[in-house]
Amino acid sequence: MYESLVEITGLEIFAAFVSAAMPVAFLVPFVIIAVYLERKVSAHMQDRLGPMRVGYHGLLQTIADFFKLIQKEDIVAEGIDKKFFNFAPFLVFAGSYAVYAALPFSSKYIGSETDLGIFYIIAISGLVVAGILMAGWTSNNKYSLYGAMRSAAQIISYEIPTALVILSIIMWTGTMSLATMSEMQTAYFWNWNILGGPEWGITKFVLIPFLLVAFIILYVSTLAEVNRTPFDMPEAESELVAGYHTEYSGMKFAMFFLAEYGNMFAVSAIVSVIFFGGYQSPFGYLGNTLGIEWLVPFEQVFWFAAKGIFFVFVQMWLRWTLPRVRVDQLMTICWKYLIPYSFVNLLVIGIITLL
Amino acid sequence: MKTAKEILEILQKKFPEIEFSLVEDEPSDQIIFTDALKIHEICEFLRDGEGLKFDTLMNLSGVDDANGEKQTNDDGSETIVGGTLSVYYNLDSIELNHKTTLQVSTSRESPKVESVNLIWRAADWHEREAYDMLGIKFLNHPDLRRILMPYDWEEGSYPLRKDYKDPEFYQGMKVPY
Amino acid sequence: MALKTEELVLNMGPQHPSTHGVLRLEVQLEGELVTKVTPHLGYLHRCFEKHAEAMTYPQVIPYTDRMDYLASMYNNFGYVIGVEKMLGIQVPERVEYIRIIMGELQRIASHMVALGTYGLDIGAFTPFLYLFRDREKILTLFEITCGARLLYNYMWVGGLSHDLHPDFERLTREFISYFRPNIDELNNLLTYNKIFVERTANIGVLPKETAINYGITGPNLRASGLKYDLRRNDPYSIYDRFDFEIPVGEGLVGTVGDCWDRFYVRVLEMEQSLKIVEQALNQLPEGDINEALPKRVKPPKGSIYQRVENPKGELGYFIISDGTVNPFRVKVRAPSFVNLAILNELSKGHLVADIIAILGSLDIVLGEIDR
Amino acid sequence: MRQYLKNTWEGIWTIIIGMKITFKHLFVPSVTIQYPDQKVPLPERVRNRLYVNMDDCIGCDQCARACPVNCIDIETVKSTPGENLGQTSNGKKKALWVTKFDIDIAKCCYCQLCVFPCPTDCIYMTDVYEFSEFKRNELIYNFSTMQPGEVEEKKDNFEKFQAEKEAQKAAAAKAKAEAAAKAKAEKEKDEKSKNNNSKSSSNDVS
Amino acid sequence: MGLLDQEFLDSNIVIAKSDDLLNWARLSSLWQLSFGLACCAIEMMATSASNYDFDRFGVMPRPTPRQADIIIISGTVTLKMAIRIKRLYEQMPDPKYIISMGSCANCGGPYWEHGYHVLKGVDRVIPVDVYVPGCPPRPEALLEGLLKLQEKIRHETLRTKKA
Repeated sequence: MYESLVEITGLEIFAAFVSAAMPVAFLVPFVIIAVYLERKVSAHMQDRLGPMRVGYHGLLQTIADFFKLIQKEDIVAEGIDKKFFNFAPFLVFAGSYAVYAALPFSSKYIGSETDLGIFYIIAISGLVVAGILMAGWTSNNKYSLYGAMRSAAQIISYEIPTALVILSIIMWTGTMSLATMSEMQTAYFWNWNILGGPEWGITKFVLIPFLLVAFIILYVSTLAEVNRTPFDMPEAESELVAGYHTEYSGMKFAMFFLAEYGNMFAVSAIVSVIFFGGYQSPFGYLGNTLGIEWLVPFEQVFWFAAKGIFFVFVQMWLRWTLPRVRVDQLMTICWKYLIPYSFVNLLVIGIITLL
Repeated sequence: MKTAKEILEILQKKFPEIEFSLVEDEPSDQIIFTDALKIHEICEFLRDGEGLKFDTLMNLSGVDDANGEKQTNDDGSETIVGGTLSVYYNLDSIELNHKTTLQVSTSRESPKVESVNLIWRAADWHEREAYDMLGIKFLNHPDLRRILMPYDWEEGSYPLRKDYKDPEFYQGMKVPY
Repeated sequence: MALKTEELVLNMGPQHPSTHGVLRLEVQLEGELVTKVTPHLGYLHRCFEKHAEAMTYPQVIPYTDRMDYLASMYNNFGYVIGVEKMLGIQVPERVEYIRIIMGELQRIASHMVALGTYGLDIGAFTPFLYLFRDREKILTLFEITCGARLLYNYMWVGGLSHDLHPDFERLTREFISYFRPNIDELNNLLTYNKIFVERTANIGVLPKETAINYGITGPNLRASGLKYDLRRNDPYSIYDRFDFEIPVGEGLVGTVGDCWDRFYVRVLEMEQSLKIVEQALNQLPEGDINEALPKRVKPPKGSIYQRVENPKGELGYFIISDGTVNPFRVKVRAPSFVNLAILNELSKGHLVADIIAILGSLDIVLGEIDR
Repeated sequence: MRQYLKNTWEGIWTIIIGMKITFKHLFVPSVTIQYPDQKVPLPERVRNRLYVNMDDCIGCDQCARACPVNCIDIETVKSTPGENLGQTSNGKKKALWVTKFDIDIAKCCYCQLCVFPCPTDCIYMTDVYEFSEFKRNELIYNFSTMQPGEVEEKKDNFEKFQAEKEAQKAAAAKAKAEAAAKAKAEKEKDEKSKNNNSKSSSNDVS
Repeated sequence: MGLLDQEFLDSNIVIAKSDDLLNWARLSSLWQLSFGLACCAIEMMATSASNYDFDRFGVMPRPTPRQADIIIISGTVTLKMAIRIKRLYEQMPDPKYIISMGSCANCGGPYWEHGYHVLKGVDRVIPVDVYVPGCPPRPEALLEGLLKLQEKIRHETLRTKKA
């Protein structure tokens, strides 16, 4: 996208801006829909109805929430370190938004087509930790501090199994670029990594159970990284009031909200890119069969969003089903269960790939 | 199963120097009346004594007997001078499945009763409540503070006494309707 | 060398999502480990005992409703049988049966709230809503009978305010057959869930002896393995006519007397209550409910301690009468008040998150603690 | 090791069971009552806002005495004999002007204790529950149908009547006293005469 | 800086329209401080549970006062608690609303006469927008109170400051 824009306009800065702003056009509507979806999904799982009275079946609910949030008074209490307090939500949002730069929305559009895409994502999501810690520390509130500390510990620990699983996949596919990885699993669902990848042979079938394990580990640990139930320690309502954003009101709180939902989609997208073919359609492209070339990228965006939203839905589903784990159990799950499993998995996948 | 009379006899045999008496009021259960400053040892015996085994304190209630002299103040309110405050202990034995009631009385002006907190931990909050509501001081209680009313509630103002009068304001909030 | 850590005091409540009302806990922490919990009560002290002294005997009943507002029927129950004993009234059979049906339905409703909010404390939102959905059905039963949803003023000294609604029996049977499978669903969704088990098993273990010494009663005591239930051990009303079991904690997934046991005993008790309701409905005699209503409630001089098995534990009324129409003193032995006192003992050495789990498993109601 | 694998398996399995249940509920029709658009009929015994049918009220004050929270405030004025207050629907004769019948609904605890003692069934609980207000004072309901002027009039009437009665009484008392004095006087006279008579009689005898 | 900190002296079509939009947003997204006091809190919970479902109106419980718009005083306010309630109210960002639910919060309810430790009406410490009578009010009554409050918000305007 960036290159083609440069070619067309000849303005590098303009091209950079446009390609950087593109995900916003996706992110904001996504968050609005996702928040609505979350409330509706939870409601229907609980035999309720969810928002009903704002617009048709409450469709405008999130928009009303947004307009309300911008009207709210912005409270900065005494004893708060103002500079960092105000800066933290932006940092958190920046951290979650930066991930979108490396996500391949379609074969034609990727914010920054770097060869180290997945490595970049792991690295940049650390920014969120800094933001959360900043928010918790400057709030001058014990609950915020606890939330932030927990959150930081949690995110950092869960990067390890994530990284290990990703490592095993990288080892097997031989690429760190998300675009290339999506490209490899082209067109039909039996080419997806979860089903052994595009190469036919015995290894494809031998690998499937291990890839399934890898998928579960990756999904669980990304779940923990975005602080969703059962790992929503930092915001555990029943213990820590609202965790690190206890002291935030109005728009700054909305930023956290935006970042949270942005993150949810980002990790779902990563999971779908690594295991479920990213933007690739499971049943071939309508554009190709009909001979309409320009339709293909749009189809790809559709599939990419659909897969992402499906995994977001699973996240919600888990949230409204499960209780919350305790903070030490969270660490136990990570260090005692996920990491050993992912190590073994890494070894096995490595050996099979070698053979 | 032991009746109050039997328990009374055991107690009298064990503590000949302490006075006991039996309060018999229809329709109630019989109540053993005893000395407020000896209640600790009596209760200890009741808990451990053979054939008694009162292993739990069901209830401890402070009561303002309002049997003093009633004086009418200038503003029409009443104050009670003299008389007694009582404490009732409802004991239960889970092991032997019997129960009994003790009563002690103390003077209204300087109410002092021995604490049974060390015998039954259940007494802790009950005693604090009796202190809070009636101002009965429990000797040897480790943590005798107000429990239900605010800690900074007016000193010497105990709501469940029959001559209690509302303060006009508490921290700037009007108390009466 | 041991690391020197600074002690941190965390103040939970009175406005805190999971203190079940307006309880304030002062928690002393070392890192995330709890060293001491000091509950501060009285944020809902509504002066019940003072009101009782100013009212006539029947007028006290609406106030007893408001103590343990999750089990109003049972609060009425304890108070009225206490006063009836003082007056020496024998109520008609039908009244006894209706009281037991109401009391047991109330026990189920109260346990539903206890289990639901416990799930909420642990972080599971959905079981809470399922249980509230079913509780609504019980409230409907109460509502068609006496017209109120939460605070009933249904049991009167010597009788009841209304007879059963003609539809009551049918609807209750429908409810029983509807609710039985839902208990299994609750178990599958929450009770046996691995995360839930991990959160609650071996947490806040309450040994039997400590429980007795602290005066703990009700499901909390039974979860520690002691088969003690006033409906059996000191039968009041007509409980000796029914066949039901007393569930005790067995430590299925952890130690006897842990949070999970306290939770599970309540689940089992709901089943037993359903059984009692069914039996009572089958035996329900006809008759006039207002036969024994006294014209004037004026008990003779004396005192009485009447205790009943409230859903939370032993609810005792110590009533002193001076021979007038107003009670001289009504002291309430509130089960939650006594049960809460153990919190400090149970939560030492646990994590902050465990305090929530322990507090929730004790099933306290602030209206009753503060009165 | 076995425990380790068992834990893993249990964790995954129970989560799957839970997810199955919630997924099933996704398709169960919801139980929600969509309140402003859809209202469930309330049972007939329902206890909500109090209502007083003033046509039937005889001002006997029994409800106010039964009320545990004293939220009913009744003031009555006795009627004078000439006035006709009508009858209640169950045939009781009214004798009091109910000049004030206020219920502070904000204080009411909906216990229904006031309803039972009423001899004419004029106070009862309705099924109206939608009566929230922006101002606290609007929750005090005045049921008395009498206008303030009328109240004054009745009061005056009664006072006048009272005064008249007093006067009559006084007069009667006076009359009585007079009569008594008269009687006494007469008695004395009688006695005197008797004495005289007796004297005379004795005289007679002697 | 909240948007509503500004006042406008004259009214024109822009302000009128934005009034409508902002009022609509405010009234449709009243986030509630999840906080219960006494018996009424149980009915409040029943209102947010499946059968009545507060979420239909966009009411979402928030555990922290900083993110809440509405506080439902659900139950008896004691003197001890009144201080905390005042502080909670002060911690909430403007615009904020209060529903006083039930007799006790309205005026002390059944405890008005002998309640030595009960605040006789929460309006003695914080300004109340809507009084919902009942002891406890039915869930429908609370919803009706919420609708009344929405009606009140609908007629607010940027030109005058909120009381």
